[in-house]
Parts: sequence; C-alpha cells; structure tokens
Amino acid sequence: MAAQHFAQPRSQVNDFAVKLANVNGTGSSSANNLLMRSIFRMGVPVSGKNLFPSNIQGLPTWYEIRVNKDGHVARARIYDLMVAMNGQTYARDIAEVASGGFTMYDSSWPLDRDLIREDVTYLGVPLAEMCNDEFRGPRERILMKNIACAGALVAMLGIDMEVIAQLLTEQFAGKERLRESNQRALRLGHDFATSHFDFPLPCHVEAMDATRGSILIDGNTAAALGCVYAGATVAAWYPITPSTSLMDAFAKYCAKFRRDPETGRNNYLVLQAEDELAAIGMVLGASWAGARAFTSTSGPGISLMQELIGMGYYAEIPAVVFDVQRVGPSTGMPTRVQQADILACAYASHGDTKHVLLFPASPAECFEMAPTAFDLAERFQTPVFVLSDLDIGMNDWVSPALEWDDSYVPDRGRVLDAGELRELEVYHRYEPADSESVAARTLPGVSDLGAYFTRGSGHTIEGAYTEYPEEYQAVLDRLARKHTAVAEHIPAPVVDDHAHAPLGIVTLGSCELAVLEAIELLGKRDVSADYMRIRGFPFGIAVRAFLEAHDTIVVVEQNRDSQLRTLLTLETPVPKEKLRSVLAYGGYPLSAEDVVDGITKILEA
Amino acid sequence: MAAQHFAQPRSQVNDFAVKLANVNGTGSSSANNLLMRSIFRMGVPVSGKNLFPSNIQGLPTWYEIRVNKDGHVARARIYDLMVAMNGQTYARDIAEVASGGFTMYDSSWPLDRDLIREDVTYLGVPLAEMCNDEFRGPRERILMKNIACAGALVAMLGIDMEVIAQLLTEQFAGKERLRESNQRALRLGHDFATSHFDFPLPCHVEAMDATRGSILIDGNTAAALGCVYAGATVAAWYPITPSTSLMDAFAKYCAKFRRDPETGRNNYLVLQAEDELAAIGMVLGASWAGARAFTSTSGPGISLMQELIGMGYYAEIPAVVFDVQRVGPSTGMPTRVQQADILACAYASHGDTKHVLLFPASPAECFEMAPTAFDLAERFQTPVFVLSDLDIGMNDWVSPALEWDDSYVPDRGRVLDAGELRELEVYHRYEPADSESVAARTLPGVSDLGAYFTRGSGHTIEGAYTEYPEEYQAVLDRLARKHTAVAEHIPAPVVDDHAHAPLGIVTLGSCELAVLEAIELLGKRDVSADYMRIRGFPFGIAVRAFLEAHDTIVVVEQNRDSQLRTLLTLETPVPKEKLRSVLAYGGYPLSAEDVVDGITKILEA
Amino acid sequence: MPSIVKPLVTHPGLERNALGLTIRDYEGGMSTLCAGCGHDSVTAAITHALWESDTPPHMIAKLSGIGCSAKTAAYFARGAHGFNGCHGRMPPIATGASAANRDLLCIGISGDGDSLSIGLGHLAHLVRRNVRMVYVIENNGVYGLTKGQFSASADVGSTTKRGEANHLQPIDPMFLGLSVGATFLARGFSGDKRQLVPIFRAAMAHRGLAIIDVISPCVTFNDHEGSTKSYLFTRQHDVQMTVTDFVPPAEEITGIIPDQGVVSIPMHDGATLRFRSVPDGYDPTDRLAVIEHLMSAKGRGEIVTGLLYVDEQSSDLHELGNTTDKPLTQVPYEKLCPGSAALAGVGFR
Amino acid sequence: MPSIVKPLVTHPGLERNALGLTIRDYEGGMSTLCAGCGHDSVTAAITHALWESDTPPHMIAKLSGIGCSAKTAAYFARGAHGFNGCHGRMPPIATGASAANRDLLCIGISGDGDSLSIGLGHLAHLVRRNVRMVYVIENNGVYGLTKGQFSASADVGSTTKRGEANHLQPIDPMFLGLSVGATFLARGFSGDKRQLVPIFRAAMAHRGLAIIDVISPCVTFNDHEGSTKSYLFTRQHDVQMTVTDFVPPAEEITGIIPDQGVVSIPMHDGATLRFRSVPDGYDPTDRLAVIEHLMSAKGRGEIVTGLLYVDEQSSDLHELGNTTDKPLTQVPYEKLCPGSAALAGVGFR
Ligand SMILES: Cc1ncc(C[n+]2csc(CCOP(=O)(O)OP(=O)(O)O)c2C)c(N)n1
Ligand SMILES: Cc1ncc(C[n+]2csc(CCOP(=O)(O)OP(=O)(O)O)c2C)c(N)n1
Ligand code: SF4
Ligand code: SF4
Ligand SMILES: [Mg+2]
Ligand SMILES: [Mg+2]
Repeated sequence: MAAQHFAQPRSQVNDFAVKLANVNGTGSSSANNLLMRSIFRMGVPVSGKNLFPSNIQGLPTWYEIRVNKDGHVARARIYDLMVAMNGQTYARDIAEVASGGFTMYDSSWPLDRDLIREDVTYLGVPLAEMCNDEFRGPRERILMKNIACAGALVAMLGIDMEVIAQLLTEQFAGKERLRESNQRALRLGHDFATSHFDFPLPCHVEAMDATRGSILIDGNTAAALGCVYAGATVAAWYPITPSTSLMDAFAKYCAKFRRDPETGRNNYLVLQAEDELAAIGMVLGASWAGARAFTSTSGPGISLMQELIGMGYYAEIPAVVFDVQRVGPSTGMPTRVQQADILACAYASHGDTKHVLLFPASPAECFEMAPTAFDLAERFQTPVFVLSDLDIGMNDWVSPALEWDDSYVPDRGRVLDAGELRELEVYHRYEPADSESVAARTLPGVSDLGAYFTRGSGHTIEGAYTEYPEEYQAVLDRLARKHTAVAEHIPAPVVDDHAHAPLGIVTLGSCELAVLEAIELLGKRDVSADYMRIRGFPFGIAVRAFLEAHDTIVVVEQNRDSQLRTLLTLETPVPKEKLRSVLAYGGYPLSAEDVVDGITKILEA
Repeated sequence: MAAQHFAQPRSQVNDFAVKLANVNGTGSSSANNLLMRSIFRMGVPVSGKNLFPSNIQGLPTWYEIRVNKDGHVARARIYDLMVAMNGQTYARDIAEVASGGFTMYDSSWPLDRDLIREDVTYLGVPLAEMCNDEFRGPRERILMKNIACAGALVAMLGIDMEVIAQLLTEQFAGKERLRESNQRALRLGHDFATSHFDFPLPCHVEAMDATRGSILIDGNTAAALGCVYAGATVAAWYPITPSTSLMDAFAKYCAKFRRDPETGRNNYLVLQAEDELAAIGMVLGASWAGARAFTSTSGPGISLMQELIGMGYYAEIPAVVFDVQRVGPSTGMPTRVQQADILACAYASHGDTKHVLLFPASPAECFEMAPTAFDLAERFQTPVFVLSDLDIGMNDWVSPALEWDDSYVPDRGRVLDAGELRELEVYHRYEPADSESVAARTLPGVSDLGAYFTRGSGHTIEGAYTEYPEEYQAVLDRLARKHTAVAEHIPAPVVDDHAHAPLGIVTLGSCELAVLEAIELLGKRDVSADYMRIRGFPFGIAVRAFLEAHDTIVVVEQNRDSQLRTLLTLETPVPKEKLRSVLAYGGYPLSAEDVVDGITKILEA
Repeated sequence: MPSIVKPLVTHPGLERNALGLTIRDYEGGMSTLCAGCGHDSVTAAITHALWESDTPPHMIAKLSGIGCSAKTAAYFARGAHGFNGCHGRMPPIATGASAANRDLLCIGISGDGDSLSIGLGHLAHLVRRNVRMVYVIENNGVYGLTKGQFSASADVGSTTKRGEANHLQPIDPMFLGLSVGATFLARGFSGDKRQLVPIFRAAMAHRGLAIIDVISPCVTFNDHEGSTKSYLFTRQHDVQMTVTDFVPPAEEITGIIPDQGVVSIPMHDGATLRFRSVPDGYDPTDRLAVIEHLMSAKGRGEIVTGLLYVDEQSSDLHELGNTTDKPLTQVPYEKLCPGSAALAGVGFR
Repeated sequence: MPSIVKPLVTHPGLERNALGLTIRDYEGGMSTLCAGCGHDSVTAAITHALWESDTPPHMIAKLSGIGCSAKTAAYFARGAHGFNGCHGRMPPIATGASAANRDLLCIGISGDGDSLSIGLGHLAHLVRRNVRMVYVIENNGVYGLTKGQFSASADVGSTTKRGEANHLQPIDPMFLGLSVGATFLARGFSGDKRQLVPIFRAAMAHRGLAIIDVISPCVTFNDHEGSTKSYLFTRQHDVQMTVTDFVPPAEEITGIIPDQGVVSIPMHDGATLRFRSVPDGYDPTDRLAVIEHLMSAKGRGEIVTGLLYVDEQSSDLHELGNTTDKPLTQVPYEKLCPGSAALAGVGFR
C-alpha cells in the first residue's frame, strides 16, 4: 500500500511529514499543537491532524504534521519522521516510516531489536529520564515529557526557538510558573538533541512568507461563528462527537458578542436537549416562531431526526442542521472521518422528500456557508443540511482570515407582517407561490389575519386538512418544483478545467486538498484531469455542464457506497456509465496517494 | 381525467363498479362488507376497497366494490352505480358516475337540483323514513339504515337474497334479536326497491364459479398468520395505521394456536412498546437472544427506527419489519395508500447500509413472505423489510386459500450450539464467513465458549473494538458482499414476456392487478407489453435479464419520486435512460386507467 | 370535505371581554371528534378561559402532537397559529417556539399516548426546563385515534370494550411531574368545566410549566363498564382536593369561592391564585404533603382533582437562560451580528 | 491496539465458588477508562456479586447503551454475551432479550445521560413492565464520553471544571422510579463496594426490575471542588439508610449484619433479603414512607444510600404476559407452528 515513490527522492526542506504516536489523555495534544503552530508562525503551510480514539484516557492517539511549501497539506500516508512515544503501537508506527526516514523514541528504555528497520535512522532521546530528574510529581513529569519531546523536535526540524518561546509566553500569560517549567522542558529536549545529533534533519523547516493573512482555525469554530454572524438566536443540540465543539464555540462566542452590555442579558438561547429528536423539534419550533435556529449533530443524530425532518420538509419550516460526519454505520468510529451521510440527509425521512445540502471544504467555507444555509432555509422554508466532517470540523486548518461583508442582509424569505396581511383579502399558507414555488409564511404573535394551522398531515394549498388526491398532490408537486428552484442558489462548484482533459475528477468537502495534490501528481505522470468540487445539492447547471463536458468522471469521496456518485446519477442527466468511483473509507483523512492509486487503477483497467 | 371509453359500452353483467359514499362511524362498513361478501359467495370475482378518513366519526368515507368476471378487480375510477349517502360529498360523488350510470340516494330528503346530471339515472329510496318508522332509538335507526340500503342494493344488483340471508345468519349466530332486525332492515330496502323499480340494473351480478377454493382475507391478517407459522415468538410494536391490524391478528391467532393446552401458558409474547424506537429495540434484543421476532409499523415508525436498523445491519442481528405503507411524507395521509418508503427502507440509517426488502402483492404473498422474511433475516443475520401497503394490508382480497407446506423447516442460519463450539479452537463472531459472506453467530445462554460482545462501534472480524481502517473495512466490505449474496434467495420476479414486446412494464406490490388489466387494455389498442413484478431487493439475475431484454422499461409505482425506478437505476446495470415512470400517488389504490393513461402519454411523447 | 369550516355567526348579544371580543372569537374549526368525546368539553373550557383572560388571539400559539386530542388544537382560537407536530414531539417544538418568542402564550394539547408513552422523555425534560406554557393532557386511558389500545395511563384491571384487562401499572402524570420537579400540577375532569376554567386561567398566568391532566373520556373506545376512565367511573370516584379561583392582576379580589379557609398565592404577573382545600389541610404548596395525599387517595381508589401543586418561586426557561426580555425574534439583526471588526481576534494567528 | 486483552493469569490460591470458578472467571476485558474512574469500582462490585452468586457466566446477558459507563459491560463476565447497543436504547433491547429467554440474568449498565436524558422514556416503561433484570446507573452527573457536559442528574449549583453552574433541577432516578411504580430501588457509591455487593446480589434475585443508582465519580470531568458528584462530596454527604445482607436460598441465615433490628424479606426464588435500618424505622417496603424519607433527606442535602425500596409482590414481565416457563427460544418449532390443517378455518369463505 505505501506509495514509496512519492516520498523519495525529493528535497525535504518545507516538504515532509511527521507523525507523533502518543497515548490519549497524557497531555500530548497541546505539545503537538505547539509544534504545528510554530511552523505556521514561521510562514510555512502546514496541517495538523489529530487521530484520536473514542476514549478519554489510555488508548493510542496520533498527531500528524504535514509541511508543504506548495500548500499540499492533505494527510500523508508515510512519514519522514516518526515520533514513537507509544509502545503499544510501535510496530505499526515503525512500518509507516519512509525508507531513509527517521524515528525518534524515548531512549529511557531500550528499543525492542525486533522492531528495528535497516532503512530508518533511530534517534533516542531519554525523555522520561530527563524529566524525572528535572520535575517532581507524576503529573508534571508526564506533561513535561511531551514538552521536552517538542523541544527535541524543535531542534530536529529546525523550528525557530524564539517563535516557540513566544508561543509559550502567549499561552501562559499570567501563569509564570507554568511558563517557566514549560520553557525549561522545551530547552531540556532541545539541548539534548542539539548536543547529541547533527541537526536539523534533512526534513526541516525554513521560514517562508506563505501564511501571512492566514489563521489557524477548525471548521466547527468557524461554523459556529458563521451562525453568530448569520443572526441565529436559538440553538438546540445533544452532545455527540465530532459536532460538540461547534456548539461549544457557538455558546462561547455568543457569551462574548451577544450579551447585552447594558442589561447583561443574552440575545440568544442555547438548549442542551434531552436527545436529538428533541433538538430538531426545538429547532423547528423556534424557526416556526420566527427565529433563526439550528442544531449540530453527527450520523446517529441524523438517523434520530428523520421523522421531524420530514415534517419540516412537508410543512415547510426552515431549519439548519450541521452534520459533522464521522464513520458509520451505527456508532461506527466516532472519531474518524467519512462523508457517508449524504444519502441519509438528501432523502431524509419516509415518503417522498428531497433536501438541500451544502458541502463545505474548509473552515472558511463552514463560516461562509452558515449564513447561506440560513438564507436558503428561510427563503425556501425547508431544512438545510451543512455536511461538514470530522477532519474539517475538529482539526486546525491554515485558513485565510475569516471575512465578513457588513452589508449582508439576511434573506428571511417571504414572511408577511401585519401590514401586508391587512392588505390581503385572505391569507392562505401555501398559495400563491412565487416563481420559485415558495408561498409566503406568517409568524405567530404577529396578527390573527395570518393565523394558520401547521401540520404534517395532508393539506391543501390553504393549509387545511385534506385526504383528496388532487389537493394533496398540488402541495407535494410544488415541493418538488421548489426543490428544483433551489439549485440556482446553491454555491457554484469550484471548477478547474484548464487542462481540457477528457477526464474529470469530481469531489466534495474535505477531500479537496488531497484531490488537488493528486491532480498535480498525475500531471507529472502525464495524466491530465479537470477538477470540480461540488458545493451543494440540488445540482445547478455548472455541475451538469462539467459532467457533460467530460468523457470519464471519477468521483472521489470517503464512503463505501459512493454516495455522491449516487446523487449525481439520480439527480443529473449524466449517463451512469460515465461515472467511476475512488473511495477511501477507512476513517483517516484522505491522502493524495489514495486518489492517485485509485485513479491509476481505473485508467489501467 | 375520467376515462369514459373504458366504462362504455360493455356488457355489465359481472362487470361493473359501485361506490358507496358514507359517513364515518355510522356502521356503514359492516353493511358494505356484507354486499361484497355475498358477491364473493355467488362465485364472482370482486374487490372491496375502503377509503376511510383518519378519524373516528363524522367524516366522509367510501367503499368501492368492483365486480369483474375476468378477475380485473383493481380499483375503478368511475362507477356504474353511486350510492350517495353523504350530503357533504354529493357533488364530488355524482361527478364520478359513468355516463349512463345510476345514483341511488336517500329520498327521505329532496335532491339538490343543481347536482342532477342528465346522463345519470337517479334512484331514490326513502331509507331514513323507512327506518324511522320501523326501528326505535337513534342508534338502531342509523345502523339499520345501512342494512336497508344494502337490501335495496341487493335488489338492484341482483344479489341472491338467500346468500345474504345466510351471511346474516352466520354473522349473528347466537344473537337472534340482532339477526332478526338486520334481516328485517334488509327486506325493507329490498322490498322497496323491487316494488318501485325495474330490477336488476344493467350492471348486476350473476352467479359464477370463479371463487371456489378462494377466501376473502386482508394482507395484515395473512401476514400475521405467516408470522405465527414462521414460528415468531416475540412481537413488539407501537400502534399505527395501517399496520395495527397486523399485530391485532397476530395476538388473536397466537391466543388461538399458541396457548399451551395443558398449562394455559403462552408460547409467545406481544409487547406493546412505548414507541417505535423501543419496538425495534425489543425486536433486536429478542432476535439477538435467539427468538424469531418482528415488528409492524408504517412510514413514521420507519423514520424513528433508523438508528437501530443501522445497528442491526452493522452488528448483524436478524430482524423482521413489516412496513404497511401509507401516504407520506410526515404524517401525510394515514389512511391512504402509496409505496413511498422504498428508499427509506433500502438505505435506512446513516452511514453506508443496504437492506433486504420483500414486496408482497397480495394477502397470499403476505402470508408466504413472512417465513421468507424470517429465513432471510436469520440466514443473513440482518434486518429484512416486508413492504406491504394499506391496500393490501387493510382491504379484503379474494385470495386462493392459504396453503402451508408442513415440511417447512425454518432456516435459522448459522448458529453454533455448545457442541459445535467445543469443537472449535476459538470462536470469532465475524469469521470465518461462508460462501455467502455470513459468519456463524452464537446465542446467549448457550455456552461461554461462544461469548462475544455485540457492538455498533467499529469492530474486527473477531468482534473486538477497533479504529483501524483495515480492520473496520474487512467487516464493512463483507457486509456489502453479503448483501449481494442475498439476491439469489429473493423470490424471483413474476414475469410474463410472452408478448416479446420491446416495451416492458415493471411494477411491484399492490399495483399488480391494475397493471395486468392495463396491459390487457393496451393490447386491445395494439400496444403490447411484457410484464415483470419485482418481489424483493437485492435484485437477482431474472430482474436484470428482463431489464436487459427490453428497449423501454416503464416502472409503475405509487410515489412521487419514482423510488423503485431509483433503486433499479442504482442497483442494476440498466442504463437509466431506458427507464421511464408511471406514477400515481394521490393515495387511492391504483387503477388500470392510471396506468394506461401514463403509458399512452409516454408512448405518444 | 374532510376539513370542516364552522359557519361564522355573530351573536350580537354575546358578552365581550376587555379586548371587545366575544367567546366566538376564541373558537376554532368545527370539531371532527366523536359526538360526546370528552376532548370537546376540554376545548370549550380552554376557549372560555382564553376569552376570560383577554388574551389577544394572535399571541396564542397552539401546539400538539398526534391523536384525537392533538386535533383539538384546531378547534379553538382560530386567530392563533397552530402547530400540529409529530406524535410525542410537542414538548420540544413548544420549547423552541417559546425560546424564540417568550411573549407567546403557548398552549400544548396532548393525549395520554402522546405524553406518557412516546413523548414521556420529552415531557420530563420540559418539566426540568420549566418552559412557561399550559400543557393539557386529555387523558382517556386509550389511544383513541388508533382505535382503542390501552395507553400507559390505563389503570390495572381496567378493561377494553372486548373485556381484556390491563395488567400494567399506570403512569400518573401527577406523580411523574412531582418526581421530576414540576411547578404546577392540576387534574380536572372534562365533565366539570366550572372547575377547569379557573385552573386554566391560573395555568396561563403561571411562571413556568403548568401541567393539567384532564380525565376526558373516549366515548367510542373507553366509556363502557369496566373502564376506569369512563364518565360514570370518573363521576363516582372524583374527589376534589381544592376549589380554585383565579384573580387577574387588575381585578379586586372578590372571590367566587367563599373566603373562609382561602389561601392566596401571588403569581409572578401580579395575579392572585386563591384556593380553598376541600379536605381540610390540603396544601398545594407543600410537595411532600401533596405526594402523601395523592398516594393515600390513590390507595382508596379516588380520582383526585383540583389544583394539586403549585410552586410560583422557581425560575422558568428564560430566567434560567438569562435571556433578554424582548422576544429573540424581535431583536434586530444589527444587535445580533458582531460585525466584521470583531473577526480580527478570531483564530490563531 | 484500541481493544486491550487482559492477560489471563490464574492464581491457584483464589477462592472458588459453587461452580468451581474463581473471581477471575467473572472478569472481562481490560478497562480503557480513566485511572480512578468510579465506573471501574462498580465493575469490580458486579464481578464480585456474580462470582458470589454462583451464576454460570453463559447465563448472563450484559446490556448497555453508549457512554463510558456503557463500555464497562465489556469489563466483566467475559464468558457472557454482551450487547452494547445505541445511546439510550438499552431498556428495550434488554426487554427483548429477556422476553426471548427468561432464564438469562440480564444486567444492564447505563449512565446518567443514557438513562435520564435520551433513554428516560424507555426506562420509565421498563419499570412499568417490571422486566426482571439488574439495571445499574453509573451516575456521575456528566456526559463522560462526550467530555463533560452536565447530565440531567447534575445538581443545581454543581459546577463544571470551568466553573459554570448548573441551574436545571436534577432528575433523581429514585424519585422517578418511585413515581412510575418501580419494585426495587437502591443507591450506592462506587467508593463503597461492601455496601454494593449485597445490593447487587439482592437485585439479581429480585422478581422484576432492580434499579441501582450508583454515584460513580468521573475523575476527569466532574471530580473537582464544586461538583456534587465528586468523591469528596459524596463521602461527606453519604447517609446510609439501610444495611443489607443477602442470603441465598440454600444458605442458613447467619447474618453479616447483627441480627438486632433486622427485617427479613423472602424473595421469590427462596432467598432472603435482610436489612437493618440505619435511621431507626426506615422501612424499604413502605413506598410513601420511603418518599417522605428521601424528600426530607434531599432537603438536608444528604445523599441517601442503601436498599431504598423493595416490593417483592408485583408480577414481572413474564408473569404479566402469562408466558410459558420455558424460555421462548427453547420452545420447539413444532409447538409453534399450527400446521396446515389449522388453515382450514382461515379467511372468509
Ligand atoms: C410515530 C407515530 N407512531 C404512531 C402513530 C399513530 N398514532 C396516532 S395517534 C396515536 C395515539 C393517540 O393516543 P393519545 O395520545 O392518547 O390520543 P387520543 O387519540 O387518545 O386523544 C398513535 C399511536 C403516529 N401518528 N406516529
Ligand atoms: C444518538 C447518540 N447521540 C449522542 C451520542 C454521543 N454520546 C456518547 S456517550 C454520551 C453521553 C454519555 O453520558 P452517560 O450516559 O452519563 O455516560 P458516562 O460517559 O458519563 O459514563 C453521548 C451523548 C451517541 N453516541 N449517540
Ligand atoms: S375515538 Fe375517543 S378520543 Fe377519539 S374522538 Fe372519538 S371519543 Fe374522542
Ligand atoms: S471520562 Fe469520566 S466517566 Fe469517562 S472514563 Fe474518564 S473518569 Fe470515567
Ligand atoms: Mg388517549
Ligand atoms: Mg454520566
């Protein structure tokens, strides 16, 4: 499987991957983060991917740092440097080191000879020993071992000591004692490394200027901010990995931006529901009453919300649902990534339904698509799903600084106020429909002239109960037309067809970076391909045009059953024979090698 | 819309349709049933379709009787005789009478002149008046009015008075007073009719011998019996129309057949759950422990069961779910028919899943497919859905008498007993898989050698927890293969391709009768078509062969979004361009005219 | 047509409330329930209470799940918006509506199936959040709309029409409410409108969630001999614990019930809730004593009615959430959006 | 590897039970919980009780939902089948398993999130059905596995690690259980195994559903000052109501607890449940008195532990269902299928 040809030979300055193998709950993540942040501060494109277990303490966890001057920071499959700090996974970890690469280990204990590879250089740093000498108490010793390890890596990777020292100063502002011990541990590792080995390694960092104007941010935080900016006031949720941090961030930013400075009272309400059925119920209730309301969840939550999603669709109630996708089916792997809820969302609920989906590919898009989702939900009076995933949602990404257009005005859709109602002869909930097949709604608490009875049972265009075929169909058929009308408002796909190739690669969401890198790699092998990243459903003309313009379409996605391809098959005129799949659904973020391997196989077949 | 050409001109002896417009909760249904049963007893093919409201009392309800000597008893769209007993719906009802047809009404009150049609003959019978004279108390008067009405119809339609008298005798065995008053009311209507009009009408019944060996039965009763015969011992459900009568019948037949004659104790347990999530949970728990267990529900229940269905799929636990489909989305029209849960069942739950579906088309198939469903569920250790619908489930159908092969042995699938376990070196839950990709399971309470931990989280072939891609994929990929292997065991489609036509009509379930009649009607117009009724999913080779062998395929089904066509598009190699749709989803049972109109439109386009 | 429009006849002689509206203005569509169904009487009592309380119809939000009971939300206050949701899910939908617009008078109508089976978890959590609303359980011991299965409130030994007896312990929403911290609990009987109206009025003024369990017989499936939720049985076993009188803020207290032994509870909006114990010493503010009373009454086979428990001190959803006084739906967007400048500090730089 | 296999070391000196098994034979996989997590102590107590009770491991069925607590079902009785279901759905799954095979000793392991939020409705109905099983709530006041949100059992005023206080009323499974008719209720503390073991043993012998609420501190997210579900707080506020002793059918009653003031309750299988009240006069068979005691103790801020309520008279699921004695899974197919002849009477002819 390991695609060695990609790893060697190449200059490794600002172009390498490091993997840190740790144990969950030992404090390694903040040390790892420190390293990633300092590379970012040095102006070098970088990514950090947390592969953590669905557990709180004691199980294996990894952190992968990819550094690439050209911005190719999708996950790497093999590593120039392995930091093997977890005996449990040692054998597995060692196997992932590139030939000619390095392994750093804690030389407080001897290496198991069986696990030593000829083509890898071993760098022993007696971390435990050093920290036991230097620090008191088991807790501090364990925590500081991670920092000492970071110190050694700083030396090995040529990270600027001043940059990282500055980070520590920022992090421990006002906590002098902590700053000092962290600093000390960092030095400890650093000094050992510089005095025992010849540094830096071939794979190392040199300062660049490629991250200016960028920030590090995760998609959940960005999405939460998007909701704050979109004017969401009611949020209802039930905790579930990997969506929890979205709501945490929403609550945090609301507390910061939405507490009335005069009264100290909140212009928002976050409801931790008793389950996901309640969460979506609260969202529907609040949206019906006129608030911008949303929930965030993941696969199992989507399953539980099915019935009420169907009600939202049929009774035409706005709702925004962030689905931060993890690995299914069932509980699956809650801390791993897939895009496998596409169909469960697109056709959610029994009976005939079709929903609106958005596919952000980065934290910046999570931010931008939040207001888009609310605008669409309210304009079209229907549930809208933002299908993010664990990789986007929980990992820190280098992102252009978030931008907001202060002239933005929320699209609240067709809502009649008391004055407008007075001018009508009579108000009917589901007619007349506008050119996009949307009828005006009214809100409770405004005027009795707009009163109507919302129901999930068969209803007429007036909103009255019916069991007559023609009356029922009048509403249901309009819903289908309405869904079609959404297409024009879906963010256009990102297309790069300058290669004018007969091969088009189509993808979505967090697969983007890996696919773009793969296209470059394929190009080096004289395989040229055009590119389209789809950003939402229903599909608009640009999506169709791309499919039409290419002889072979390869859809790259992370699920077993090619769900995006399925949606394209069903919802565009493309002949299904034209569509091929590259699927990677083991749960790790996508690598360019996964894509190259898959496409090569298709082309060779 | 009304396809007058079908109604006229033709001989109407044993070939006509009557519609009775009543008010819900007035006791009309037993009178209507009486009429239908007497026609059946006279040996004439007949159907009776109840179009009732989602309400207990006071709303319009209709009963439609179609008599057809050739067995074409799908719903008719226009009626030779309208029995207009509900003032509320009079205008609507009158419009549905065939030109040259008849309307019978209660002449105790004058007819609204505006509603009188020139081309229809009006037959007034003063039912209320007669019954008020003859009976005491409002309750009896209302009830007897229906019987008197039936009496008049007996005369008009040439129904054998002795047959119906015999039916009353059977029905009121031991209730002499009731029998007598019913008899009296029947006579009342009959005598008025015969003495005031020239009878029978052109549309009338003459005794035949076409129902010998047949029974009248509804699909829910038949399905329940199938579960009894299949050896189901645990049933869990939550009441929902139109599935409720399935569980009622199961409880009834269990009380009859499953109470130990010696101890008086039950060899079954029916659990009325607190909701549908609980119902499917109970089924999974019971199946896991080794019982044959099932639930019955309808659309909203399917939505609520999604999460646990995914668990059943992924952890490989048998389960049988009867989905008696009604009109969606959301609460929709609970007392109307569609086949619109096909996709919600086929791909139920988040993540990648695929389920096994069976599509019975008649009560007899509901009976047969129950053991098939349990056999498949246990053989393949997975949830199986039997997608019946309201028309099959709740209406009485003329059916061949149910037959049971006493040599049937349940296929319990690969289950290891204590002895087999002792012979193994070590037991692993998910390996080795047999040629159908099924691994042996074990049951609790048998042997500690077979103990394993069932989980919906990522697991290895040994059943242990994992978050490693290759281990996770090993199981998930096998599930896909296993699903493919089911195809061979799905009941083969019913195919009639003797026309060797380039046009193939594909349908499922309760659409069958209407489609067969439509093919005959089309034939009369020199349009010939082959026929395939699909009986389950995954699709086997016979389904593919039929699709391949025809240039144009029209899929006839009752939903808006052509769900069966979708499934065929995705799960067979058929080019999607070949598939066309005829859809009728207003909620009434399908008519041949719906199909003919739809196909004609396609052929003319 | 299945949906029946009630003829709008104005009776010039009808009494008008402070808004100039007559009781007709608080009515809704024509009922499609069975003639004699208890639920229709509950509708009448709610209609009356709404009229009496001078509530502007458009400020009412009617919420329900699925069931015969749930349908009744369409049969009162035609000037109000209604939300007939999914079976058992009314509590979260009401929570959302109330969260969005705290000025709405939310009236939830539920059944014993809707609230005590499929929706029980939501109801318990609605109690925890103390969402300010009136929550009516039209309790008939059966699933009416699905034709007469036992519900979770069916008493042990109660029989179906066919004579089968229920063996499972009933869930009593009053005990359930007490166990999870409800702040207003009352029980009524659809056959006694005089008792119901002041209870509904007090419920509307309550600071938090008011649960009213109304025994509301199902004449079609559960009104026979053997049923403990029948008219007859309820009449025979009804024991009133309190007589209640509700005095709105502006009004002088000149009680409907004689002053003797009357206790007054000030409500958060300035109204006064007055009650007199029928068995001497019943105190609806003493939770433990209430439980004691109800348990021993239950032991005696009594159906206890009246205002059973009230706690006017606990905070409601919005107080607990420290939300602004203005309904969130009315906070202008400018106040909600932090503006581009605030993004300067976002993310790690 | 995320799934850790515990080394199987046999200690020849270990005591053996009537089946010849040592305590090791009742252990399971190695725990992956945080060091010091209360749940691991609960596991130890269950393991001990199972060993003591001579239960054949293969006759145990372990059932759980999702959560740190739910994982622990894998950490005992490796010879038993386990079913780690979906979040909140263990009660119906257990009901199904018990319905199918009544001979199984079902042990359900749940958390406060699993049982009191998403699963509350199911738990209430499990109580109603009185399914014979041991139902353990490992109650830590937080959602451990999702990293420390308040659960529905968090006390008012209890704080998160960051210092935010909970304002919502807690749901106490003991009050909830009492309100819906539970037949066995006990509370323990993971730090007191001596108290837990006899309670688990009595629970295993109980005729119906035995709910044991175990305060089981989450050392990672809820063991700080300010938390009322911490080790320290629980130790300081633990008030034992009863001391319990369980005497199996065959054994002579020679009590662990001194005989003075001991009350004996005969259990359906012939065992004897003996208890001594700690505050004089606490009677776990008197429901009303129990509520009184618990409420006033709650008012005093006490965490009441011990066997709190027991009713050995009520029928369980299978008694209510009149099911055959033999597990349904063992009834031969021939007894289940009526045969072709019986079809003669089917349908209208
Ligand atoms: C998810 C779901 N399950 C089942 C149903 C079917 N159903 C409709 S009403 C009802 C019970 C109603 O009982 P209750 O709440 O007591 O109301 P009542 O009709 O007695 O007033 C049920 C089970 C449904 N509509 N939705
Ligand atoms: C349907 C669903 N929603 C949410 C989750 C996420 N989740 C996993 S465990 C858990 C809460 C666990 O809390 P508790 O039951 O108290 O167990 P503890 O971890 O505290 O022992 C949640 C919300 C899930 N697995 N499934
Ligand atoms: S069935 Fe019962 S509850 Fe429903 S409307 Fe009729 S009487 Fe009322
Ligand atoms: S997070 Fe808390 S509950 Fe979970 S294992 Fe750690 S200590 Fe236990
Ligand atoms: Mg009811
Ligand atoms: Mg917990």
